Amino acid sequence: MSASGNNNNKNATTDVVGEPIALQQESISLWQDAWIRLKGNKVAMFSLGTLIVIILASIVGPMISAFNYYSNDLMNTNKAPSSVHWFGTDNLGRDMWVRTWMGARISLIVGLAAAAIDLIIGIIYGGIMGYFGGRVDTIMNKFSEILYSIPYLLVVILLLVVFEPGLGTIIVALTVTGWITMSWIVRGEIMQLKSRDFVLAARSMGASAGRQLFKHLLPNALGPIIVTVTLSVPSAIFSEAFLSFLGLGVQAPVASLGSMINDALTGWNLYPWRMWFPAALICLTMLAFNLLGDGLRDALDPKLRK
Amino acid sequence: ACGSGSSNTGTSGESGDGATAAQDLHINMSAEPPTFDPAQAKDSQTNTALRLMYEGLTRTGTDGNPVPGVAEKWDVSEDGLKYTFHLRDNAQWSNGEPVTAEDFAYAWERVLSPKTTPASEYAYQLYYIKNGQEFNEGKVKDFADVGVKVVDEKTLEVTLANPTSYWLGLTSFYTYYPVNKKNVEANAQWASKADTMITNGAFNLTTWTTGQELAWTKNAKYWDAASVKLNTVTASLVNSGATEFSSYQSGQLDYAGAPTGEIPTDQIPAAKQQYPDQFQAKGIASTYYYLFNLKEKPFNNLKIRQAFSMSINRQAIVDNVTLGGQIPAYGYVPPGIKGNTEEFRTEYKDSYFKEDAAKAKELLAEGMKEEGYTTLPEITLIYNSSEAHQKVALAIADMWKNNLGVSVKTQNQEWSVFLDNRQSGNYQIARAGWTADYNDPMTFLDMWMKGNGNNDAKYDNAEYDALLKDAQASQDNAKRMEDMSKAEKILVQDDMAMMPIYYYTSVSLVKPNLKGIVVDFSGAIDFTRAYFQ
Amino acid sequence: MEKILTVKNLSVSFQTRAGEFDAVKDVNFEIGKGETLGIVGESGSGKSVTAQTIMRLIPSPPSKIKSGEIEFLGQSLLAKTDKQMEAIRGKDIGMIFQDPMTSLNPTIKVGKQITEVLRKHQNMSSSQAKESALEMLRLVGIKNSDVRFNQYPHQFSGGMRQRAMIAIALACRPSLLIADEPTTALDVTIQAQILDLMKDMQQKLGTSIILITHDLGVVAGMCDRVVVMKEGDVVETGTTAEIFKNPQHPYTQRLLNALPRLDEPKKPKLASAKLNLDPRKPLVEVKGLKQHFNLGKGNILKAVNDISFNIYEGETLGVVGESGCGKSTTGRTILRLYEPTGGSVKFNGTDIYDLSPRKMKNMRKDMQMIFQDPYASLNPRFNIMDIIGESLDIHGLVNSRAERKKRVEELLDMVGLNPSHALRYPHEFSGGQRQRIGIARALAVDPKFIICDEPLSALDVSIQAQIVKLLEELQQRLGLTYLFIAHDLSMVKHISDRVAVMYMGKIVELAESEELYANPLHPYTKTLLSAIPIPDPEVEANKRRILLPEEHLAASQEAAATLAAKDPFNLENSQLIEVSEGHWVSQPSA
Amino acid sequence: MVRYIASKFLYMLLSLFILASATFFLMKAIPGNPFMSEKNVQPQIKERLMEQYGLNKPIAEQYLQYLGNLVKGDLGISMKYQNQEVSQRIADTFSPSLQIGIFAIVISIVVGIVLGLIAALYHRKLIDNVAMIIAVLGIAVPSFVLATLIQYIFALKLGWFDVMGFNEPSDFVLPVIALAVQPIAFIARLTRSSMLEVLNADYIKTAKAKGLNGFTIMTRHVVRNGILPVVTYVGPMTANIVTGSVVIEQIFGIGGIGRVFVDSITNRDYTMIMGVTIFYGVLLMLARFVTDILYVLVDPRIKLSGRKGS
Ligand SMILES: Nc1ncnc2c1ncn2[C@@H]1O[C@H](COP(=O)(O)OP(=O)(O)OP(=O)(O)O)[C@@H](O)[C@H]1O
Ligand SMILES: Nc1ncnc2c1ncn2[C@@H]1O[C@H](COP(=O)(O)OP(=O)(O)OP(=O)(O)O)[C@@H](O)[C@H]1O
Ligand SMILES: [Mg+2]
Ligand SMILES: [Mg+2]
Repeated sequence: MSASGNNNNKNATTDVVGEPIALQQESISLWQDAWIRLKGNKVAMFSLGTLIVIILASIVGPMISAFNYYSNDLMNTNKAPSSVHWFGTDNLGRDMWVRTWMGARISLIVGLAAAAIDLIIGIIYGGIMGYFGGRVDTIMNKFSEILYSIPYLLVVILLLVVFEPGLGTIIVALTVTGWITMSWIVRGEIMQLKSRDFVLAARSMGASAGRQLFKHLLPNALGPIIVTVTLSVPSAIFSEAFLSFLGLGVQAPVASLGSMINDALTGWNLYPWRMWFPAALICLTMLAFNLLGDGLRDALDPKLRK
Repeated sequence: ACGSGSSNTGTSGESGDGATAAQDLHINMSAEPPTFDPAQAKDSQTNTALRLMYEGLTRTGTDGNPVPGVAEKWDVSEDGLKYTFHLRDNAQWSNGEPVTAEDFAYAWERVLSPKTTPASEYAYQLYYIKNGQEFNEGKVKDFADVGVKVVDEKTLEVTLANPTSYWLGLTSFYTYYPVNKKNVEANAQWASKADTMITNGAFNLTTWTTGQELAWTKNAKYWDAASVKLNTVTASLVNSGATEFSSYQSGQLDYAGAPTGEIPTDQIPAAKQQYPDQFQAKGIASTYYYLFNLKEKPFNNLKIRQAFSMSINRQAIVDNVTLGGQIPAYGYVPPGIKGNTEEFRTEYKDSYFKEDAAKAKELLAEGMKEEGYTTLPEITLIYNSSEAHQKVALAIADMWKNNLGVSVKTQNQEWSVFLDNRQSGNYQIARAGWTADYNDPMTFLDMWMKGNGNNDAKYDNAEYDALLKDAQASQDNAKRMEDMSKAEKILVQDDMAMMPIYYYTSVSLVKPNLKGIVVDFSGAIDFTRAYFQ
Repeated sequence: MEKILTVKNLSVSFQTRAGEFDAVKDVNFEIGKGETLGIVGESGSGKSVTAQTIMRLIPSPPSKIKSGEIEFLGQSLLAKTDKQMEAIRGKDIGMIFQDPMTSLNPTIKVGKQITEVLRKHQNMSSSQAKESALEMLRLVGIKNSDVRFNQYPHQFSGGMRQRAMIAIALACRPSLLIADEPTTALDVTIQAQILDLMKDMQQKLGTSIILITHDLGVVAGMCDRVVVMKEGDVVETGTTAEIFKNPQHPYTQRLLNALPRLDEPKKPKLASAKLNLDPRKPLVEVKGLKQHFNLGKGNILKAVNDISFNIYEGETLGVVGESGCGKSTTGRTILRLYEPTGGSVKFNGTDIYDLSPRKMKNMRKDMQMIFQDPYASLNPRFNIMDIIGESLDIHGLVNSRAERKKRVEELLDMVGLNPSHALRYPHEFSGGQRQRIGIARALAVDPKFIICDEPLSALDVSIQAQIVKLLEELQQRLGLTYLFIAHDLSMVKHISDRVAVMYMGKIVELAESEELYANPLHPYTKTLLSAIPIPDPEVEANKRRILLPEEHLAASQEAAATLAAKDPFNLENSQLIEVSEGHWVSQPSA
Repeated sequence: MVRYIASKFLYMLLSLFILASATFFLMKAIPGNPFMSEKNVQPQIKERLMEQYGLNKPIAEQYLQYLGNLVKGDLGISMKYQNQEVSQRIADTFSPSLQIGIFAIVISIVVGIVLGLIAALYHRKLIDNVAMIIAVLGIAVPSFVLATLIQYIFALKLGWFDVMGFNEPSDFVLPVIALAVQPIAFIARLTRSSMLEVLNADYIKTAKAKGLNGFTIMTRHVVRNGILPVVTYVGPMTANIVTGSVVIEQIFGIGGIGRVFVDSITNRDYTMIMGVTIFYGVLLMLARFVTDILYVLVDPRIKLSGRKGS
């Protein structure tokens, strides 16, 4: 042993000079490592920047305007963008600039909260189904299918009767069934991964089910999870508009991007600005989210190193 | 009734156009008619469909008055209680059998009979007939006791409970349509398939693609087939105003808009501008209003109600929000309803109150004092989910905020939930609308009587009730109108029991060469005599 | 001699987080037509990287070919486009990858994976290709090939997968075969068969072979010339005879000296008495263990078929046997990684199949496993610091991150890995390095019992020696018990106190290792022992192997049953009989 | 396998029973009844209707009666559409939705996977970015907006198609596009992300070493290993798409079943609600069942009824 061992040690010392980072880092988890790599991804960083700008604008945007989001101006309905109304006005003469940023605020809160809750429930539920399999899987799987099949509108109407409309209610309504898709995706991935040797290895070391799931299986299923969660944001945003219209969510005149698009749709060819501004904002936000998600996915894949 | 003597060939300015010569009408219905059984009908789509397929004793003429339908002529007794209808000999069913007095009697018995399954929701339309209500409620067991008598095959004698001036007009209404007795008795499902329906109107239903399309073809057996020019009528079943409008623009539809469809509010200015000669906004006997919950604070207080009603700008709403040429409403009975000699609304102006923001503010202050408020708590206004209602609600809430300084939360609700809340008094302010059932102010006013099933506001004023009871009993039309106008004044001016907003119009687009469409006072539409020029 | 491949001044580096890492430095060699070139060298010295670079399969980034030239039949491979390479790969140059487990597509039937290459390059119809692929499977010693043809890789044992890999590479009879550790997972009989096959092909077709291996016995038997690599450099080149007789470089000398040779006497094993161990106390009692795999359509594969044995405290029980006979499955089932079909396993007196998950977890601290396929057993998203540290976390053996780091680095150093590579991910290591990561992981928690499933197969002899020494040291110091699965019989003999010979899911012979090697009784054991390659070209050249009767090689499970007449192989009805003290042999009952 | 299917079938029946029960009570718990309208029905008539439809009986009795009929396979008669059998209405409206749906499904699977593969293959290259931007837009622009836009452009302005209707083959085009865009985008993104994982696997190296060309490697080796999330997604997607999208049907004037779902609830058409729910439940559970079977076909390492390890 001695000779080659020494050699290795010697190697270590020479390597040390060339490996400054390795020395600095105490120990890096996958996530820390991912963050470092994410920082090196220009597209992802640009997307992150865009998101931050959008969030800031949704806070600051309404403040720097002379208008508020609810006051009507019936003499100035459906006016095109101008120096007064930067994004034009809507069919009650309300200022679109203010409403767009207010709407972004609501939509982002709803979209992110719903996506986050879907993610958490979906991962845990789907993880348990996939990991344990057998009867646990059958029962939980059937439960999710039943829940998924119950007419959503009925559930919504029930919520409408039981709860006060508002942001909280809408998030509840969105997540009642929203997590199910995620759980199914996770279940499939876990089923595929769980017979891999590295999972057996973890088991042989005494890793608990939770540890196998959260440390070994899920990180290897992150790609589809990230895609699903980033794509659940827009669907939450548009469902919010629908549910608000039914009376469950934020009530007019409070705006959300989805409801603004809904409102603008019938007259979009006449008053395009009423649709394009909120729609463009949603698209931009979604692009940023997805590109950031892609960046994250890449960063979490050690094999994809530039 | 219909003046067009010339046949449909040759005279048209746009002659040679295949589509014109074809005389095929394309319309849209935003919902599939739930039934083709006159006894079950209750909505405007069914109304439109049944008008194509059936004919009652009378029809609504172009001037809005009843003209002979299946009944060639009729006699009315002195006391106005007994009507004797003489049916035309050539009136026949689509299978060639003659339409008989028995068919009418049978149809009406079906409507009224408590045994009919499902029960006819519009049975009350036949309560004018002697013992009609009693029979329907099961108090009178034998239909022979009801004032409908088949004198002979072609003579029908009807006895009313009270003399009713507008009753004759009701015989053109779908609940009064005849059904083919043999067919109905033979096949309980007769109305659920196109080919088992036997009808007596201008058109037969020939295609029925569930959820997709209905098509009618001209009924050659119809007694007045000569005045029917259209060969087919096709109705798509699209529930989207935007699509309906686009289809009209693309030429797929010849008629778009009310009463069977809708033109989106946002497109109305463009439609007006683009098709000035095709755009129509006809006033119809229908009122849009808000209900106050009279039983609870703060709207138990008259002054507060008045303040709310007086502080909005109805003209601005119809001009800038609803856009359909609606008429600001300061009363409850809409134009188009007959009065004594002229329209009720012409005889009795709806100047029950004036919009006045400053006055309203004062009234509010007084009212708040009376109720012991220093600031008015947030008010909730509920409406059923619809973009149009939402816009109106937002505009009005904003006006209240600006003019009265009160904050109003608007809240939309799913239709049944909304109705449930409204009927059970679970609201502060709620949207409502009312359309005439028959051409008399009573159709608007009796609902405010104590105990009426439609009195969602639970309005309760003895004087009001007395006046209406008087009017109901009276045979003197002038006095009736007088009573009813007094009652309306109490309802709107003295009690401000609800807040009228506007009188509806029926907004539609009609191809310039499409003529002969008849729209009655309530907005119901009759395409049977329509034709392409 | 006609040159078929020339590698000139090849340098390859990797981009790692820690900067550039030179894996191959200025390497030169050439190989002539019909020649076999052995590349031996330290684990991690750049052999696989060199091989993959020739095939242009090394992913770039992160790798970079910094300089050099690769000429194949006079054409520069580095200058070729991807399309041109497609025509060469598989057809002119065949490659056997080092990691047979991860190199087969898990979702495609093995047969299909072989026919695919035939159809691509030989233009065969699908039935022809199937014929040919079945023939290939037979040639590489996979019995029952028509069933195996329709199985998926995960249903294969480690050695079978490796043979499937070989079948793919040989299928098109390439003019150059690059074989990266082709026989690591194979038992000696099969290894011999494979090597014969390669030689045979070489003679018939003039194939040139680059044989990367750490098994100097193989080198001695196969290669014309040898290249010795160390840390990316070629340190010595020469004919096989020269290198073996007269090694120049100290590393080469060390390589040759480190070899335990079967024909050399074994060093006496140190008594474990001082640890107060009762050598007769069974630590692990396996009784009637069965593991049957359902292959679908009513086919049951009895991978482990009713075996019983004890492992005593402080001993090393070697398990040898034909590839696919159920060694790994036995190991995994003992650890309850597979739920057993039947039988019981007692560890320290407790039946582990009855334990609750919580108790099982605690139990697992004492029983560890080194997996046969190191790469697949490492979570690709963990760096090795976390991989090795994980079991420390699970069992709460360290209190701080610093302690954890220290412990991990210690372990890495113990297995001869550079501790400064702790933050690398598994794919950034060589085959042998990964194997050592697996060993380090198993050692991390100071277990009492380790199942070592081919722990040394990917290691060069010098490191093998180092690891063996480490394992022995630990055993003496801490009284560790090993179940040592290996195909390298010399190694097994060297390390084991007792040896069990498995054949077709059964134990056919079990004895003290000296006794077994000196006095094999079962015909299978005899065959096995005769096939061991000796790292001496002369000895190898004169050796005679005992071959199993052909029908036994081809025997399927069902066929085995029909072979009831041939007594020693009538496994279904045979029993282990103690013929002399501690020497058990399977004999037909009744 | 037969036993597996039989047990799955039993579970499905049980689930359907639970689904039907849950929906039944939920439906009864919300306000409203089938006879509500702006004009209130007279109390005695409403009473009579309730009686005729058995709605005035105790809920438990209604429930048992409903289950009884259900067991007999009788979904009942619509309470809104007079004299029309629920099953007939479902059958009538399902057909157009199914026709359009199948096209949309096939297109979205094919286009989605191809787009995803291309993006994965050219990871971080221009073509990847373009494909993904298209995909994200496909999701950020919801189908009702897209439908409106394409209807305006292609039907109204360019006049290539009818604005609405469902008569000619050309009437399929716009609705299918509107229906397919979102699934395409989703599938493309899912495909890309899991293919990236696969592309780095060792066995892809092996495939390359065999000299297979890029296309073969993609179709034979990559797709199958990375398709699992797509399979998962496609299962419920199929059930959703063939049961119609109410907005698409509204916009393009298609008499599909999507509208029946929504209308039944707004009308409180109790029998209809139950009918479509059970119909959908069966479809969804079948789709999920097929998904599970596909899992095993796609990846033989997956065991459905597999024993679990400790
Ligand atoms: N992707 C990578 N990133 C960084 N370093 C790598 C990568 N792949 C290989 N290496 C390093 O390159 C060196 C050479 O690796 P290679 O696989 O060629 O070794 P080898 O000679 O085949 O060893 P073994 O006998 O253990 O298989 C090793 O030190 C390894 O750590
Ligand atoms: N998951 C599985 N499904 C079906 N068959 C399997 C499975 N795992 C292993 N087998 C089969 O079980 C038998 C024993 O396999 P095992 O891996 O234990 O062999 P081994 O003795 O370790 O061989 P090697 O030396 O080649 O690694 C083989 O025939 C193999 O094909
Ligand atoms: Mg190697
Ligand atoms: Mg093995």
